[in-house]
Amino acid sequence: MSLDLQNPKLVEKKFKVIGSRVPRPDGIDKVTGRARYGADFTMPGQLIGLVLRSPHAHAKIEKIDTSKAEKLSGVKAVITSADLPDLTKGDRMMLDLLENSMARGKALYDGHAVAAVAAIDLPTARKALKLIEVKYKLLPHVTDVDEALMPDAPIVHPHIITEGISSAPMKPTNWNKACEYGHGDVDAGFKEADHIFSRSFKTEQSHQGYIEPHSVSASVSPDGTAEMWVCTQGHFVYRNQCAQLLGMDASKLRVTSSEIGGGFGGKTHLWAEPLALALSRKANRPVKLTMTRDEVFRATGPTSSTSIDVKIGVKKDGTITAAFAELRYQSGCFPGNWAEVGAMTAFACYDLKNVKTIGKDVITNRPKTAAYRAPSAPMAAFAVENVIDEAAKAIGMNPVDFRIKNAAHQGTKSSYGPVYGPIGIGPTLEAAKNHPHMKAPLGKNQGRGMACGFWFNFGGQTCVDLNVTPDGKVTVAQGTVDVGGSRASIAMAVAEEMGINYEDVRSVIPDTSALGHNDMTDGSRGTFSTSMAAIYAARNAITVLRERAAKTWDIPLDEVEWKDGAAHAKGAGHGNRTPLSLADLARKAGRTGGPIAGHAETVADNAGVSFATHIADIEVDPETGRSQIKRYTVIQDAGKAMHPSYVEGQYQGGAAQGIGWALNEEYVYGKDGRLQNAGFLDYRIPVCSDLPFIDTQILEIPNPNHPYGVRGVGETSIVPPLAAVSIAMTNATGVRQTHLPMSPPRVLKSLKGKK
Amino acid sequence: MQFAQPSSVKEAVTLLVKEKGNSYILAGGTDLLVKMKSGSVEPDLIVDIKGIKGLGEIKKTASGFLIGAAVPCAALAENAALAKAWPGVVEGASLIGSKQVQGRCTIAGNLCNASPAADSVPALIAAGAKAVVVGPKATRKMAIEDVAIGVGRNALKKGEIISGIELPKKLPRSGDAYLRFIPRTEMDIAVVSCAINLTLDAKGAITKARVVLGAVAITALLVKGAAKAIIGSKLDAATLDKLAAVCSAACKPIDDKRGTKEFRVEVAGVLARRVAKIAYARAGGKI
Amino acid sequence: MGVHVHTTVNGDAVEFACGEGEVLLDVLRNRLGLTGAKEGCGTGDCGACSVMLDGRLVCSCLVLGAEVGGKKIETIEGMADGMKLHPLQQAFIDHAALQCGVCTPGFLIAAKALLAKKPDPTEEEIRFGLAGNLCRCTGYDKIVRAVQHAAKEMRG
Amino acid sequence: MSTRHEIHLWGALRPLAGGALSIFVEADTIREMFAVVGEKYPGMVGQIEQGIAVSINGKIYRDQWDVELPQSAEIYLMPRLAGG
Repeated sequence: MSLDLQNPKLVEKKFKVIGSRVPRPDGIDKVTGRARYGADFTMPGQLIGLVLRSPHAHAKIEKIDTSKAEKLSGVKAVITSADLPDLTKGDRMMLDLLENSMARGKALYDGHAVAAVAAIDLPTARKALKLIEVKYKLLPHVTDVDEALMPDAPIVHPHIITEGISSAPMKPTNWNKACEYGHGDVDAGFKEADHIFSRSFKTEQSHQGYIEPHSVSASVSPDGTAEMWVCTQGHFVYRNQCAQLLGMDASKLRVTSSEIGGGFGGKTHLWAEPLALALSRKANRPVKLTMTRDEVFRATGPTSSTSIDVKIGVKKDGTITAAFAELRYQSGCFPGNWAEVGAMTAFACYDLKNVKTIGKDVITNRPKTAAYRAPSAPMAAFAVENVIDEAAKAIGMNPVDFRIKNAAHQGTKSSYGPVYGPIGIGPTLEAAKNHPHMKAPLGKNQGRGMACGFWFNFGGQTCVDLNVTPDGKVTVAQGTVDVGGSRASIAMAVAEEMGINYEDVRSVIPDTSALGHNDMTDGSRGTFSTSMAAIYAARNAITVLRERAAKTWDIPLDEVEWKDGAAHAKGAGHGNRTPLSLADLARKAGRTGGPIAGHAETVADNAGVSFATHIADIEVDPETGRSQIKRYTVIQDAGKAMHPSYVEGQYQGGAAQGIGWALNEEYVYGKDGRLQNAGFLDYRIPVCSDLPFIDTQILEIPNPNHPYGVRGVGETSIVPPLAAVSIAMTNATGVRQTHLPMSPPRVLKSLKGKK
Repeated sequence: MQFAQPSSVKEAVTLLVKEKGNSYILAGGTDLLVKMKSGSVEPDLIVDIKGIKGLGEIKKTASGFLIGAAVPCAALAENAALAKAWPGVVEGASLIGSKQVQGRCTIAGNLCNASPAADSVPALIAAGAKAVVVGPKATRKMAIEDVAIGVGRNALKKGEIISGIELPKKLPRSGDAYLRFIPRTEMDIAVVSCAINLTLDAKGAITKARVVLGAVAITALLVKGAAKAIIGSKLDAATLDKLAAVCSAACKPIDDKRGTKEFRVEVAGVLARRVAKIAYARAGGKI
Repeated sequence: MGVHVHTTVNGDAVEFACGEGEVLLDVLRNRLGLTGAKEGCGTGDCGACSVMLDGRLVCSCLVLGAEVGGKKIETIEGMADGMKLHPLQQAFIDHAALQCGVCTPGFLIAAKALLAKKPDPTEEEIRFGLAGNLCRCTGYDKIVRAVQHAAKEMRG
Repeated sequence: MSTRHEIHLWGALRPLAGGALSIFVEADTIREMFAVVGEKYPGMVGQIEQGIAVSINGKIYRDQWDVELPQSAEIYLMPRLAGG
């Protein structure tokens, strides 16, 4: 495809469809109960799969006896790690995935799978699990990030030696990776400072908390072909990874993504899918494996708990002379690079002469962590923004003005290295400063906090296939899973580009056999990169349509232009020809060269970084520590909001998740290393009555790297809330809040400290 | 597993007596079914009592109210007379779970489940309510505070079922109230709770009082000392301080995922003050 | 063993056999093919499986199939009137009150039950009326607005 | 003759380059750059295979290896991050 078609600079200035609030194509199915999610699918002759999980935080598996279970009538397959040989050829990350889906000799956390069964029904499968005898030898465990770094801490993996430090220690450790970012000379910078502020912070582990538990239906045939129906943020990635782990050809494993009941990063990662395939392969029957809510909390991928130290040096005039942070991130029972991301994002909002961040990734006996919406950034922002707020107040500056004074801008050398191009933090801060929310009066026991957040957005590989049907309508098949309404945006982009009605475009997500590889819906890439590919596919289809019109009229291609959904002849001689509509050209396609289609296979890099500023009002009951969010405002740049309702929805959803994390959501582990609150009763996500309306302000600073100026919006909205809410609580209570979540017992204790 | 829907209490009792294995009574089922799902209970017999005539009704009797064992908590709030007479009892019952759970759960079930945090129990104890217990040989009445004997353990004998809860007539110049502490606004289990029922004399001085704390010991606590602390008073500031202190001192809580000991001890006192004021106002007192 | 049950679902007489311990949610989904009610938790904490049982809002994961003989069950599949969506369903689409949509059937059933009791609810009454239904995508903002809009429309 | 560029390394790569903060490479595209880096520092090949993001004058590329390296461009190697 020619480059000019793919030139993002071809920006449509006046939009007809983009920016309107059309009904989503999956709306009616979802309000009538017709939409099919992971667990709503049934295969003929399907068996029910169940997983036996370790009740221990850390234990050697000395023996697994499955014979009794195998003998039980109705049981068709029982598997252990012996049925999942290591085919990863030294790819440690893939082996970790495999070992996480089924323990290999050692149970690494409470909930780690040790065996699985497939039986004719649920009661039989439950009986079978009880018949599996596992002999464990308990090992000492560690679940706290700081305790895991102690010299005498139990070691989770004997093979792990700290990566990334020049003088690598020789003995095994739970500190799997070190990293460092920054520039300038922080020591000199602190010497220049009139005031130095430093604090330590902790955040507890939180879960994405999607309402739909993971569910997969797998059918493996003896000829090596297989099908999988699964709720995932990326069916192509699941296909590639499952094929590698089970020794199948990716081409023979056909994966369909169901409607997905929330993911937020938690469904970017394989969990029980390899087990479903292995069970089906062994039983030679389709197997459906659906997690319980308890399994979702114990055995999928929450985000890191953290321990963070921040130090900032400030001049009387408000200039930050130096900034330092050490960030320790708990990545669960396998290596992660979450501290690295925290270290990169921590100070990304600011223009700093001297900055240094150190990241330490730490392994514990907790579930393997996964991405959670702008992974790692919210905790780092919580720690940094609190010290920024403290510094501003201490030198008598308004926290907004203090941030504006030190905000990063075009030409700023970012704290993670590169120099920024045009960026949007300034506008969000100015908008916050002028927002009526900032001037609204506060009541008794109420406090207000504001905070900034940064996130890298991603682009990645996308495959789109656009077909014109013989009646002149259009189907657009995209490989990017729709997690929150992107099918609507993609249809809008196609309608806009082709000059046709939104209603005439059918937007679908086919299975992995119908398109080339497509990255998953993560990194806020879904609408950004898929709409880009859809626009390019439409432009290619338009070229074909112009060719067909030229052929029909027997005039040169360059004398045919496409506008308002029809081919128009231009230039002397045939300016008076009646335009050929999409329907005209489609009906005659057979006689002008066959079906009409447009394709795009793209890599959309350079998605452009994203910034947001949030304002939170909170009211606290000083006698009990209980709090309630009274007002909340999200200000974020969307580049161009293709469907404003769903952009607002992303802002509001991210804010609500952040509020829950700030106030009540946390993994509670007992001394025995077991998760105490693996359910929605005691893992407390916000309910409807916990929240106010969440105001949003969409800024539209066109993204130069997208044909319509679109910027990803999915993740950044969860970055500022932890900071904004904790600063509001600090202002309401007069005590700096340094430990999240700010559950009533923690807040009440902090108030005691004050007295 | 057997599932039975008897049409009389007598029939239900006979079924329970006959069953050799684990038998469970199904009223609302909002606790039983959760335990079955987790595998922590595996019944051999489930006796659904919702089909038994009369058990689904709230009756106004000469001595007060009789609330059938199968009456869903949502129905309590819908009964104007009951809500007027015992607002605290109705508040407690109305706080169990969500609207969805309200449509199923029962106060008799909440009582038999014997959770220290049961929302409907403290107010029933404060009100001096009694459980009507039907057994193979006889029918007896038990004070609510005697039903739960430990976490998840109740005093019912083999074959006994609670057919209903009796609430006394509301005395003149009396009022009751219930408050619980939860981190969210809804959907949580009480971290601490308190119910108070009190009666005033013509001058507004407290003549009778029952003060009950929930979730601060293995069962709900009837704190006699707390009642003493407020009887004779008009709930002046000093009395409220005393009440709070006695309540905090009475707590024997644990640290768990829902709260710490020190938090429960302190908040028990805070709630007691707040509940006392509401009950006092409902009794017609003025602070 | 198993029990044989005659009941009414969305106005249709149906009969099914199920296990003594089998919950209504599994009966609806696996035996009657009505997968609109979802299992989000199985413990009555998320409301995704909400249905009406003899006019009361319940979690179908906390009801035994064996219990529902002779009762009236209403599910999301029965909410629209033929081709015509219920005002709540239309409002959820118009107000973008769903993202992933998995909690939507439960919210619609609960919202309908709320409006049957309170045709003109305050924002607070809506928020507490829907507190038994968890949504992780929307922050509830657009859900509450959709219910306010539908309530107004239904009052005429 | 390809242009000489200074390539800044992030922390985790420095030990693989003998502790250097940056290295000098003659290349005109990201692909050429990685080829040279792989030869000079075999220890980095694994990382390059797993994926490295390249920031060129502040624009971050993860997959587009055809992108050209402009004269005296500011080039940073960064970890290839995952999002939610």
